[in-house]
Amino acid sequence: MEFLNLVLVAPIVDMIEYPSFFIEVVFGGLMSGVMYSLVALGFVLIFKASGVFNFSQGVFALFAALTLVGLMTGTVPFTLNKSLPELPAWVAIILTFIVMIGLAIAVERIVLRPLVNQDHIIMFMSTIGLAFVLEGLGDTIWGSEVKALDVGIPTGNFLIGEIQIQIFDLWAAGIAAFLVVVLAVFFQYTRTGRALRAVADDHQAALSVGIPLKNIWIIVWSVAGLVALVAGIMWGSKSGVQFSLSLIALKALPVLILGGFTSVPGAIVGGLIIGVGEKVAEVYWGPLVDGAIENWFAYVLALVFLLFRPQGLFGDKIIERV
Amino acid sequence: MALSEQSIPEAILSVENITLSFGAVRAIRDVSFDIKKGEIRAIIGPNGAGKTSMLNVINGFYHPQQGQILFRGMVRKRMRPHEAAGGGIARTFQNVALFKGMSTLDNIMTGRNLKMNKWNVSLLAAMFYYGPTQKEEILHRQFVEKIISFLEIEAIRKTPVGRLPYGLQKRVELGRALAAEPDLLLLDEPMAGMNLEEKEDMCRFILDVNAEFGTTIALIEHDMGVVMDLSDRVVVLDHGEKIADGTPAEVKANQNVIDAYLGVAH
Amino acid sequence: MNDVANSLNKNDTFPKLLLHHAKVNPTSAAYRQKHLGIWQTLTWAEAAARVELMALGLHSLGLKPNDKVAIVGQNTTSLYLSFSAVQAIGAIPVPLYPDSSATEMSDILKEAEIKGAICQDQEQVDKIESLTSEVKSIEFIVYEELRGMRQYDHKHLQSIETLSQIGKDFKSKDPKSFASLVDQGKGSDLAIIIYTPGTTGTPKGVMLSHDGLQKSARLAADQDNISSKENILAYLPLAWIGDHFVSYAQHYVIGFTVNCPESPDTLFSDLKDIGPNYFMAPPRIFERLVTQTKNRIENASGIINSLYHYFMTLADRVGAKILEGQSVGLTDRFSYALGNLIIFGPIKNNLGFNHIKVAYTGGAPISDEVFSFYRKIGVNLKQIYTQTESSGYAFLQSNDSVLENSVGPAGPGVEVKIDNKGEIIYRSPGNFLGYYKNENATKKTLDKDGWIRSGDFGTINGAGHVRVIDRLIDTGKIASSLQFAPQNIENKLKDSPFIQDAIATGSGKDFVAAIIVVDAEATGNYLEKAGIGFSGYTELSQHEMVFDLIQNNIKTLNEELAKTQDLAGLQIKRFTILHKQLDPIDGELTQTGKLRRNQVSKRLKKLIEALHSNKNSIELPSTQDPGQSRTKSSMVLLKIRNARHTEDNGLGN
Amino acid sequence: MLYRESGQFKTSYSADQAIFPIRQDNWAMVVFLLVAFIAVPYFGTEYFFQAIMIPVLIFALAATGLNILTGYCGQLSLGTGGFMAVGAVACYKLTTGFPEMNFVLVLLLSGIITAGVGLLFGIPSLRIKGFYLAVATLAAQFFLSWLFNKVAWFQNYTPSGTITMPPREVFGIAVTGANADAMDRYLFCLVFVLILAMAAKNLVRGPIGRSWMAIRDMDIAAELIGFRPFQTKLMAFSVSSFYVGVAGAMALSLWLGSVETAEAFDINVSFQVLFIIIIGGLGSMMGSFVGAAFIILMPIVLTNVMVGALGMQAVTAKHFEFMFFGGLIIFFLIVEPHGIARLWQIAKEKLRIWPFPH
Repeated sequence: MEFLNLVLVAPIVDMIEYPSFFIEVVFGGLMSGVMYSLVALGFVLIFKASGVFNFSQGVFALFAALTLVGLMTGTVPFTLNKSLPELPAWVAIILTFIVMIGLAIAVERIVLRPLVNQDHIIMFMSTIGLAFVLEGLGDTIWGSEVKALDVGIPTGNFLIGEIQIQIFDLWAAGIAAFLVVVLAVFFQYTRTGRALRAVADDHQAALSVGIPLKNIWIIVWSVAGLVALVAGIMWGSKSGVQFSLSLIALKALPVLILGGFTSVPGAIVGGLIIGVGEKVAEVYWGPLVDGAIENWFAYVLALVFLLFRPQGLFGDKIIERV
Repeated sequence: MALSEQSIPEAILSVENITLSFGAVRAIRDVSFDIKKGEIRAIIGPNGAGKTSMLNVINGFYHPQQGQILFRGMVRKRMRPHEAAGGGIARTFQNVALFKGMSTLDNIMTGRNLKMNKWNVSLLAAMFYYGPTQKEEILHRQFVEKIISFLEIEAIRKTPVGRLPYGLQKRVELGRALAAEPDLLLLDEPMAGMNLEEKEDMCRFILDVNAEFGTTIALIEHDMGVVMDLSDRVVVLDHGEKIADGTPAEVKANQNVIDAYLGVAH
Repeated sequence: MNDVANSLNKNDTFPKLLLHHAKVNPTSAAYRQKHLGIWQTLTWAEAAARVELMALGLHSLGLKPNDKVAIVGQNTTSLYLSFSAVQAIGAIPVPLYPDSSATEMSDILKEAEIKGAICQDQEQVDKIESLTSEVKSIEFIVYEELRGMRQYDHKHLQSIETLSQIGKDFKSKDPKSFASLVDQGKGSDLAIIIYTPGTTGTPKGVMLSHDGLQKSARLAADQDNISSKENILAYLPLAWIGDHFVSYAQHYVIGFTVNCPESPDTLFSDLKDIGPNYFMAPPRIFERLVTQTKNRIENASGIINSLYHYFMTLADRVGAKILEGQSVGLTDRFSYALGNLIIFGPIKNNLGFNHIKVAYTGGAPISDEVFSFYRKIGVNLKQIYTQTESSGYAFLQSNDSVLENSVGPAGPGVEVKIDNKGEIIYRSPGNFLGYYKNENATKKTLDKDGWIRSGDFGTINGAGHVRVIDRLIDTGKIASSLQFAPQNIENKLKDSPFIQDAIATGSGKDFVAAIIVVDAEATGNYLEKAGIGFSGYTELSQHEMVFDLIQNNIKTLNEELAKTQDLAGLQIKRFTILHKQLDPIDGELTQTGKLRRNQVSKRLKKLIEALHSNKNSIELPSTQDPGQSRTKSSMVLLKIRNARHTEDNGLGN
Repeated sequence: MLYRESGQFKTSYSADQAIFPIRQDNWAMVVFLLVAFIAVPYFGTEYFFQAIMIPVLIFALAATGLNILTGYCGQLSLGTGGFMAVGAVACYKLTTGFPEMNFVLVLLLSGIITAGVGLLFGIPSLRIKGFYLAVATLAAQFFLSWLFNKVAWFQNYTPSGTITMPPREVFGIAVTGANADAMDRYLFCLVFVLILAMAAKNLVRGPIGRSWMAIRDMDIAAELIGFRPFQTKLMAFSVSSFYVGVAGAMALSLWLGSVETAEAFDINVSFQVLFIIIIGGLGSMMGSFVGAAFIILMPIVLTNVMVGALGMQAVTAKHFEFMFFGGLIIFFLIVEPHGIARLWQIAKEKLRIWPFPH
């Protein structure tokens, strides 16, 4: 009885008694949710266009952030010397984006093209390999110590009533929202965007639109690279550029399950739900089990969800044929 | 053929007023027919007539919204495919659905899964292998070898099926279905994509299966020549509806059928 | 030896021998047949038991001594057993070729007044059944395989199982009957009638006795120490003397194991499976295996290719010597052992020849190159001179003196001479009893002293080695003086992997010409390597590059012929390439793959005339079957080339 | 080249269905066993056993487990580390809770407990496939790591949070604990792993293995011919987990001795085992062993070459190792998704028909 009280009643009572704290928790959750959404977006884009579940998306973000820091601090690749001129943030960002495009081209050439028409599961495992390569490569080029990243996003906080708001979080949310809108417009209203959507359904159809498959793949992997760059900047600015950045990819996986592998809105809503859900769970239920449930709560949430709706919130219904 | 006018055998399967839709799309509309014990029954119709859907309904892969199916005179409730298989319905597929990582022999052995003694192939026995599991394996291997010999595929017994030409794959798939010793065998376009010689072989095998084992056969086929030669009775579907049912000669003369095949507007 | 001789005397018929084995080694394997995926073994005791029931079944059906029973089908244990079952009651088995048509069978069935037939499967039953109205003597048909037989009217038809059941019922009433039936047989009795397909004329039924077959089987086996431990693969037509000699007569006399393949499709994998110790085949099979081997090596990587050629050159020098136990230097011996490890051994393994104690080629002359190929890689291949009329054996090469171009000296008990026309004449313990219902032919072939006219043209050298040159009837004169044996030239041509068959012509003409049939696989590969596409055999055979290729082959042969004085005049002057392959179904080859020269000469008369004229091409119907209607589209233009000069091949004309 | 198969005909189905139907393969196996049981113990050093042979055997066993699930049944799992942790913890709790219990029994029970946990996490496979399932197994990985880290009962409330295997004997010979001789531990591992591998081979070549492969190759067709997809997959999950669990238990007791569960069996272990089966060969028993040897030996070789011979810094060498393995995975997936085992099989087929090319 006491146990039930502890699990079911007490946390709810807490929420109601201290609403401003609860709102603060939810708000914090929403902010990390935005980050999850960003990474999940990268997954969804690639999955939609090439049917590849890109496990290395998180490492993409890490790699982008490492490159950005390296350029901004004037680090010479493969050495830890900082003897190059330091670049302003906007130049470094553009250069990093170019690097990410180069990476997309390389991935298409070296990994995807030889594996075209292979089983999805094989493609998936190859991206695990890719993650390892990029992680080793990033560390080799830029060094593996924790680096600070500051591209000039304002920090600080202010209060609305009793609720404390981080200015950085607001910026992050704003940028993420902007990115999503841009992508939505790109996919909805440009010819290339429509072709990208077509290719997910039918490779032949895409070819008939007149865009070679390899270009489509390069474009979509570049876009995913851009998304990774933004995610890398956000996470990197917040908690430093380091290996653990690549682990946020793993956090994005339950988001995908929740939102569906093929749905852009799904990725966003899913990210928010997971972000809020795990924060709330951590704060209100975490202490009961000695905390740190953040690591797995999202997964269990997603799993339970899966049992009821295998295709995710916004995913396409799976029709099996013989 | 195997059927004579004097003694009309009972129906092994009756399809009664079946309607099947996918969302707004009606694949099958109020179709009824029966399959008599020991006959070769053809289901024909133009593309998109709902033939494969019909087979899928019969073996429990799709669940119709309306109507019922009587198998051996019993109304069949919502049934899972593996239950249909257990009830004696085996089938082949339009696009060969073999287990491409396995050999011909192993593929046909999978068809015996329901005939194996559950206890002899239970986990612990199978881990130990020597003893009951091996005995069971050998017992069923013997049966499968008879099928291999029947279908004249001795030379490819141990070849991974992925390496076989299409015609042979179809034959192996028939073997896998036969391994289940079915009462009712559903063949989805058994001759699609075959050359003349392979078609002749397949026809011979189908007739022999029917004659030697007394297996009732329902088949979908596009090659009209084949259908007319093989089948005892033919049911014709068009746009999900039944438009004719009868002997090959009757169906051939039916105006609806002629129209459907010539594409006359309804 | 004496024991064996005694037991032979006592067990003077094949059924008696069977019972002897069943008593002496009941549990050793008499037969194996690959069936349902494994080699199912039948012991001698089981074999005897099955024969007993079948024999009693036949007896119950009213089969009497001297009745003739046709046996037709592939090599299966049951069909082999049915020979004994028929013989056990004193009746005479008459094996037929399973790929003969009903029409071809009908003459034999009529002449032999066949009482019943034992068929392997539905296909053979259908053929025999279709003849029952024509051949009134047929009273029953027995079949082995149940497949497809369910719907047949079983009035005169039964399965071997039913037959055995009838036999079983009979046995329960009279358990001793089988033994007494077998006892009535005598060694001098007629054991079998084998119809020779004959490269000329109509088939003749050769009557062979138990005695003759057993003696020649024993004599040949003793020469090569064939023991009861051997495994052989029975795959040759039951109706061929070579198969009957090895898989039946020697099998019973020696007691080794006969293995029957699963199906004709799996023959070569079954051969590899069994790895026989003792093997017999007509030259055609050996030729095919060599051609395949060479073609496959040709497609192998460069390293393997050069290894192969390196070791084959070595084997050229020492291989045969090592096989014959002659002295060879230590380094060569070592290199050969190495070659055996990485090239010869694996090749033999893939062909199924790595356990071969002795292999025979018989029935027709074999080309030197093919013959020596096997000996070089360590397969003890020898020539045996088989004729149906001698119960399968007359001369056999002995292990220590194998001459490529001879069939060996006359074996023990065999005498041989050459008459003034050059015909080989011999007398053997296996002498046949005569041609069935053909006194005239018998008189022509078998004289009152027991000498048999072989019909072969040949010579005997100082050491008594017999050399067969050709069928007497085929040999002729070139430019009215030179002795011309076409088969000799043809075999030399066939040494080329690109040439599958060849027909040399020129008897009564001024020069020798050749019609070449190219090997589809080897030639096809050759063109593909050169990057040339073709559709079908006709286009392939008529390709300019193929003509060049063959011309080169012929040039080489001509150079070789020019070295020998009496062959120099037989160089090939002109040749053409046939647009189709020769086929036993069209009557161009016998079932054992020998050329039916008469038939072919008749069919290709126009082509042969053109070869010996100065025409540069000739138009032929694409199928030579006169029965088929000829339309314009089915004409083929065959080129004819001179062997010597490429320039005047007449293409431009 | 060395094969002389001709003449090795089979007169019974049991001979035809033997694991090594070709005599030459049998001999190779005998040679292998002689080396493993005689040559290795004779020449091996403490380092050799501890750093190479024992981990190779243990990872081979874990890979066998994952191969059953992924290679044979087609269900991708990223939770191998978590299940190894279950095995290790179960082993620890069983030995400390029931000090009298036979060590072999402890290992088997640890496997069975892990099988139960695996079964639980296999339930989502009823509804989900492919990547979804892979993600579900990741959940297992994180949840289990957290559980063993946070709940002190699993560590018997030791303040350091590490679990330490107490000494145990088998047939009077110490196999666990500080005093156990490395060679004895190796031999025990060898026997145990070989027996379990044999059992796994028996499973995959029999009816159960066929049901798994049927589900893997074409699950819909499998269901239509009478396989129950859910039961079949659950069986694969639990059998797979059993093997992984035993491997985890062995890693604690026979190899590491003392571990901090969440660290020793983290997600990298999951990846490591996955890499073993990709490089070794999906759907091949031999592949699990070859892959394990490769994954254990390669870093040692790489470190020796890069740090020892080329004078690189250890941390840089580590980064190179990452790239090397990642690149290798991509290479194998492109060139031969069935790994070294398949390459070996191709080589073997070539040797069998040598000198012919096909």
